[in-house]
Amino acid sequence: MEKYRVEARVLSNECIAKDVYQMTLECVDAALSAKCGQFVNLYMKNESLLLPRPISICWIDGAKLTLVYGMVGKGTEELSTYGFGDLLQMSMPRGNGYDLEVVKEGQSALVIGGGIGVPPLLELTYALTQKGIKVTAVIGFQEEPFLMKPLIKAGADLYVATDSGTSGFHGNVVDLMEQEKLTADAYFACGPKPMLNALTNFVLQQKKDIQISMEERMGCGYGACVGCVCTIRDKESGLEVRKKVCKDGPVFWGSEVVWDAK
Amino acid sequence: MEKYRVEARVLSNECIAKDVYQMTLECVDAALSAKCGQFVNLYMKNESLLLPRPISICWIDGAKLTLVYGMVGKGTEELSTYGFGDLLQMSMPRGNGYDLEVVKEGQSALVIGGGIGVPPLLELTYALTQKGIKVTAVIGFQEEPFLMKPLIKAGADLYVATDSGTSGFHGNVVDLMEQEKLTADAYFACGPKPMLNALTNFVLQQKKDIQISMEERMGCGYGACVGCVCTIRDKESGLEVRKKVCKDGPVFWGSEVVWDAK
Amino acid sequence: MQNNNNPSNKEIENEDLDLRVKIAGVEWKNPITTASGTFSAKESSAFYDLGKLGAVTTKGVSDVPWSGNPTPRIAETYGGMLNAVGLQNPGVEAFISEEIPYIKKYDTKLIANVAGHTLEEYCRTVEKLNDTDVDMMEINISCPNVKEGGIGFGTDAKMAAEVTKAVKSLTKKPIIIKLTPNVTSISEIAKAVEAEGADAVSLINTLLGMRIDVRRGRTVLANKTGGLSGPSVKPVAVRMVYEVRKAVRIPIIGLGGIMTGEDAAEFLMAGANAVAIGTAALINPTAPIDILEGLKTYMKEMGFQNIQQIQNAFCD
Amino acid sequence: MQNNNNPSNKEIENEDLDLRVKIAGVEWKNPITTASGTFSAKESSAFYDLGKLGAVTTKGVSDVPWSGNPTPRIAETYGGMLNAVGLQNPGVEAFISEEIPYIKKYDTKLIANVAGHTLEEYCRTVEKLNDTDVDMMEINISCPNVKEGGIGFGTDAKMAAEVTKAVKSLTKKPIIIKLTPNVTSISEIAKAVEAEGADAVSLINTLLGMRIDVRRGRTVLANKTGGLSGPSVKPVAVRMVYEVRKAVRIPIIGLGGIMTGEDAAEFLMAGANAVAIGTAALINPTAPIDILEGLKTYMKEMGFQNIQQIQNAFCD
Ligand SMILES: Cc1cc2nc3c(=O)[nH]c(=O)nc-3n(C[C@H](O)[C@H](O)[C@H](O)COP(=O)(O)OP(=O)(O)OC[C@H]3O[C@@H](n4cnc5c(N)ncnc54)[C@H](O)[C@@H]3O)c2cc1C
Ligand SMILES: Cc1cc2nc3c(=O)[nH]c(=O)nc-3n(C[C@H](O)[C@H](O)[C@H](O)COP(=O)(O)OP(=O)(O)OC[C@H]3O[C@@H](n4cnc5c(N)ncnc54)[C@H](O)[C@@H]3O)c2cc1C
Ligand SMILES: Cc1cc2nc3c(=O)[nH]c(=O)nc-3n(C[C@H](O)[C@H](O)[C@H](O)COP(=O)(O)O)c2cc1C
Ligand SMILES: Cc1cc2nc3c(=O)[nH]c(=O)nc-3n(C[C@H](O)[C@H](O)[C@H](O)COP(=O)(O)O)c2cc1C
Ligand code: FES
Ligand code: FES
Repeated sequence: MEKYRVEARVLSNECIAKDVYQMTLECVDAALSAKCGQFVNLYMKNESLLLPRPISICWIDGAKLTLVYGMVGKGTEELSTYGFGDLLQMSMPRGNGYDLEVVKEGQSALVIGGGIGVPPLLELTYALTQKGIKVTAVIGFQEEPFLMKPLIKAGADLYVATDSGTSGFHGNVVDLMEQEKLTADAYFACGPKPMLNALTNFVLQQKKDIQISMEERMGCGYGACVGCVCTIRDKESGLEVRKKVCKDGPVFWGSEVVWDAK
Repeated sequence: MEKYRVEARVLSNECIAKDVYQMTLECVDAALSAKCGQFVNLYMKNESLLLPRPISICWIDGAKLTLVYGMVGKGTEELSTYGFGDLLQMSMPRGNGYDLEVVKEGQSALVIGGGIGVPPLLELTYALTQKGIKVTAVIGFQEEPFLMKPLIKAGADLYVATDSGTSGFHGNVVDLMEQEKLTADAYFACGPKPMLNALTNFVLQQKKDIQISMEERMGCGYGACVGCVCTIRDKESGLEVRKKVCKDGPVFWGSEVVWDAK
Repeated sequence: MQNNNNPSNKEIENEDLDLRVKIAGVEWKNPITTASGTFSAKESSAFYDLGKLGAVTTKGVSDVPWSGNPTPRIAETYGGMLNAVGLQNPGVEAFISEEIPYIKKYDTKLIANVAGHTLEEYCRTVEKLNDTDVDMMEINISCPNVKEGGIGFGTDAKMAAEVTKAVKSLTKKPIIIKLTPNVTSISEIAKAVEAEGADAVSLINTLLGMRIDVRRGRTVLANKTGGLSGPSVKPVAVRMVYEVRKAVRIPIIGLGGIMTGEDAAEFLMAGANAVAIGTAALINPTAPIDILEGLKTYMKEMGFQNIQQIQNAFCD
Repeated sequence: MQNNNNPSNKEIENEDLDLRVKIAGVEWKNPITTASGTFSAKESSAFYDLGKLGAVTTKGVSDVPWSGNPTPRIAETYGGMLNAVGLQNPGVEAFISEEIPYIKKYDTKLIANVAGHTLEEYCRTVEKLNDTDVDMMEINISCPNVKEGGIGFGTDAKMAAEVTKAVKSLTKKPIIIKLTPNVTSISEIAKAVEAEGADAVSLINTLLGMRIDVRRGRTVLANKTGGLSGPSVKPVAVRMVYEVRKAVRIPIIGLGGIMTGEDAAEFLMAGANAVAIGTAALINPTAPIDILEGLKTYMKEMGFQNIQQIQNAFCD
């Protein structure tokens, strides 16, 4: 039988930007099985918050997992109060990660992230560079960037955009890519839906495809409730089907996603 | 305006008997206004537990309050996890305490407690002995006694009964009082309803009255919801009225309580 | 959506906020009142100035004193509570001589909540309140805790209409009918009472619930069943306000699980004209004014200057 | 109350426990099943052996594939959740070819939950399931998330009776009618379906609710309203089981917010013959078997050796 819930011990939990926290957890089972692009479901101690919070895996290091999350509501507010030694309930890593088989040694990859979609790019960058792939990371924020140094350390060539123009390029990641004429053999992204949509259109125009990590409100996070669907057009049959983000995703091919599905 | 909620800091919280904990809190405002026989409402961090937990004040020491509670459900289970430095939300001391004006220096008092009704007797004993009153404490438990030493330290002559007979007198407090022919000028008690009922009958037979602290399920704990009533026969009019345990009590005269009220 | 109602983009100050609402011709200084049964003028006024609220709604009062149900009357549930107080109250005479003058010292509107077992009992109480300083009356046809009373009127559109008609014929004071959620179609009941002249409706009263102590093999409440309230019921209450808003034109006082200023805004968006704070005030006596402050903060952050703007900002 | 059913006072071992129940002639090895829509044979069986459960109840299935509602379909509420999945399902043919054989590998009973917009749709699906290995069918006349369907049948005693009658005439398999709590009198509906031959009833389905995101001025669910489930609704569910138990003689499958073994016992005391685990299983896939273990622990501590003893221990 597969294991679902595990206990994790907080090793550190610090604020790395306004309302953004980086938490490192010790949990051998989860860390050993984790892949880049997967997520974990975190359970709240305040049981009035019934549902687990899905958070992407940002970094895997032996028995340790690092998560980076934005404080946006009661659940992530609770998370922000945890400190060294606290125990928390978590699911094993869930979903399919990014498919790294699409690129080979010597090829290049563009990894693109927006806001709180940036964290999963870190492990992704590391995994790609480990394979001998040249990684360029393009990350966009409203105002305050984060994870820049770790991305560079993981081996990425880094481009930063902010909506406010306070750091890096003044504008969004697609504009930045256009201006800098950034291209690669493979594309990977994570971020808000509108960004992923624009990005997919941009990449498809270049006759390439892109792996994007989708976000959706979840009930169970393991495929039982059919709450988290995303409409996908089957390449062969052309039929639209609703697939589960938690189980069939969260990573899908941009070309498959039906953006205007009702 | 009166203050209602205050923050308290946990100084210690330790197990003193099976499933019984003693917690000392630092909270100047609450401690300075507290009187023996009052209680505080404790708020849970797990917000699925909506209502505050009423716990009697066991000991007052400057800016510190000590509570002793039994772990009987989810709320007290949460309390048992607190440790040094934890902050908790609490109400200011509530209810009317015991009336100590009924005894004078040189007189004697019997304070009688059962199980988790023993804790409030500690501050009561101290307050009485401070007034120069001779205190005899009679405490009963199912199996494992607690707070014996503190009661002796506070100046009480101590008698202990257990249902199991494992310590002290084998039987209940009323039997013990009967056997030892314990009497006094004033009587005070706290414990389960059947004990208080038997005790009241016993004391009334001796043409004395007794101050008893009643327990009832509470909604608000401050007199707004009329949830926690106890039926009281008005001495003058003879009429039965339902009084609020949280506001008009928790201490009532045994002679006033209508035990078989519907 | 932020600041879309504040084109100048100037920071909104407290004095720019206009929280007034008019409920059935009565102007409240803000849309917050207390929920009947969770407020006691004497106890609550120890902790805050009642004059800060738009209105206060008192505990259900009946023509003669009622002693209520046996204890236990309260049970906690997951994210909520059950109560079976059973409308214990000292009767309308005591209410008139003690409660009304006490509250009238404060600059707020007074809503008297009226309970009854029979049509005649409702009518007697309303008549007695007619010549008092009460500003509005709320007729509780929805208490699940009293046998043969209250809820029977609330679950049947015809009976609800009948009570409304009878009461309206006895008084010129604005009449609010308090509706129960324990029905198949709350909007049908709302329409029926509107048709008979109800000046406003308030909803929801409590959901009928029960809890069994499985270690003792008996219900926790002596009355067996009780009324469920608190944040756990809020989604049902919001949905019902939304449904009733589509069905009637009279003002709606929304309640059920409001714990924060944003919860209050949620009811306003769903279609309420004012809101009442119940269980939250049991947990914290100052909840009504804390929620009022929370609502103001929310308005400032969102750029709303009055209550209407909150309501309009809901894209249905 | 402890040990009162175990006069010998000998410690009860697992092998002394007899958890079997008979629901409409079908014997379950224990009174635990899954709640429709919160269980997926493929996903759930990764985490526990389905053969440990008394029965499994599958997601609502319709005569043709349904694509369900747009997203967001899920919203968290205080102590509960709203869902508006809208019965997305691949249709009864896919169910027959894939789901049934998959589940039939396990030693458990299979309850197929049937959805429909019209009487004819229910009938077509039931007919198609007739010659399969399904052990029982549960007719969902109570889904609040599908327009013109489901709940319309569940809120009207006549229509509920009509569906029951039609379905019963088509199949010999035991028919469970799943009731909605969104009604004035659930026992009236239960009586109506019993009169037309329903072999059992299950209750409750979800309470209709709504949540508004006040920062965005729109409902959290794309479908606007959704079904409320989880521990916050348990008191309503227990009360309804208790009411229905007094009204009908057929077995009751109780559900609504069961999170622990003692919650399951609470439904059994209220009058249920078996229980279903819904939202708890979304939060933790192994909840059904964890709750089964919890029930066993409770029974041992209380000295109960079979399910009947739990039911009898309730002093109404
Ligand atoms: C696959 C996946 C991976 C994610 N990875 C990250 C990450 O690495 N870092 C990060 O900061 N955030 C991530 N998110 C978003 C994160 O789950 C939400 O920000 C978080 O659940 C908010 O919880 P809250 O209690 O603070 O907010 P609230 O708004 O109070 O939450 C209420 C409910 O809505 C859900 N919810 C709220 N926002 C979202 C959202 N954006 N997506 C899905 N559910 C939501 C919550 O889980 C909860 O059930 C991810 C989401 C998904 C689906
Ligand atoms: C005035 C007063 C003083 C008290 N003083 C003490 C004390 O000093 N030490 C101590 O151990 N206990 C005391 N109690 C009892 C204590 O309040 C309960 O044991 C406690 O609330 C149980 O909470 P729980 O969440 O663990 O139990 P649960 O059973 O899970 O609680 C569920 C609900 O029932 C209420 N409840 C449960 N048991 C009782 C009870 N016996 N009386 C009132 N409400 C109850 C809880 O407050 C909560 O709302 C006192 C009660 C009252 C009314
Ligand atoms: C302890 C208690 C007593 C109540 N008494 C009354 C009452 O006398 N009259 C009435 O109309 N409603 C009464 N109610 C219902 C509340 O006014 C309100 O409708 C309900 O609690 C839902 O709101 P809430 O979730 O904010 O508490 C009572 C509720 C509680 C909790
Ligand atoms: C995500 C989700 C999907 C559901 N789908 C169905 C369904 O297809 N058919 C049905 O009869 N009930 C469905 N229900 C209702 C549940 O079976 C159950 O009646 C309800 O959730 C109450 O139980 P709970 O509180 O244990 O979840 C669904 C509930 C949820 C949460
Ligand atoms: S969240 Fe339940 S299927 Fe994805
Ligand atoms: S608990 Fe509300 S009046 Fe006492």
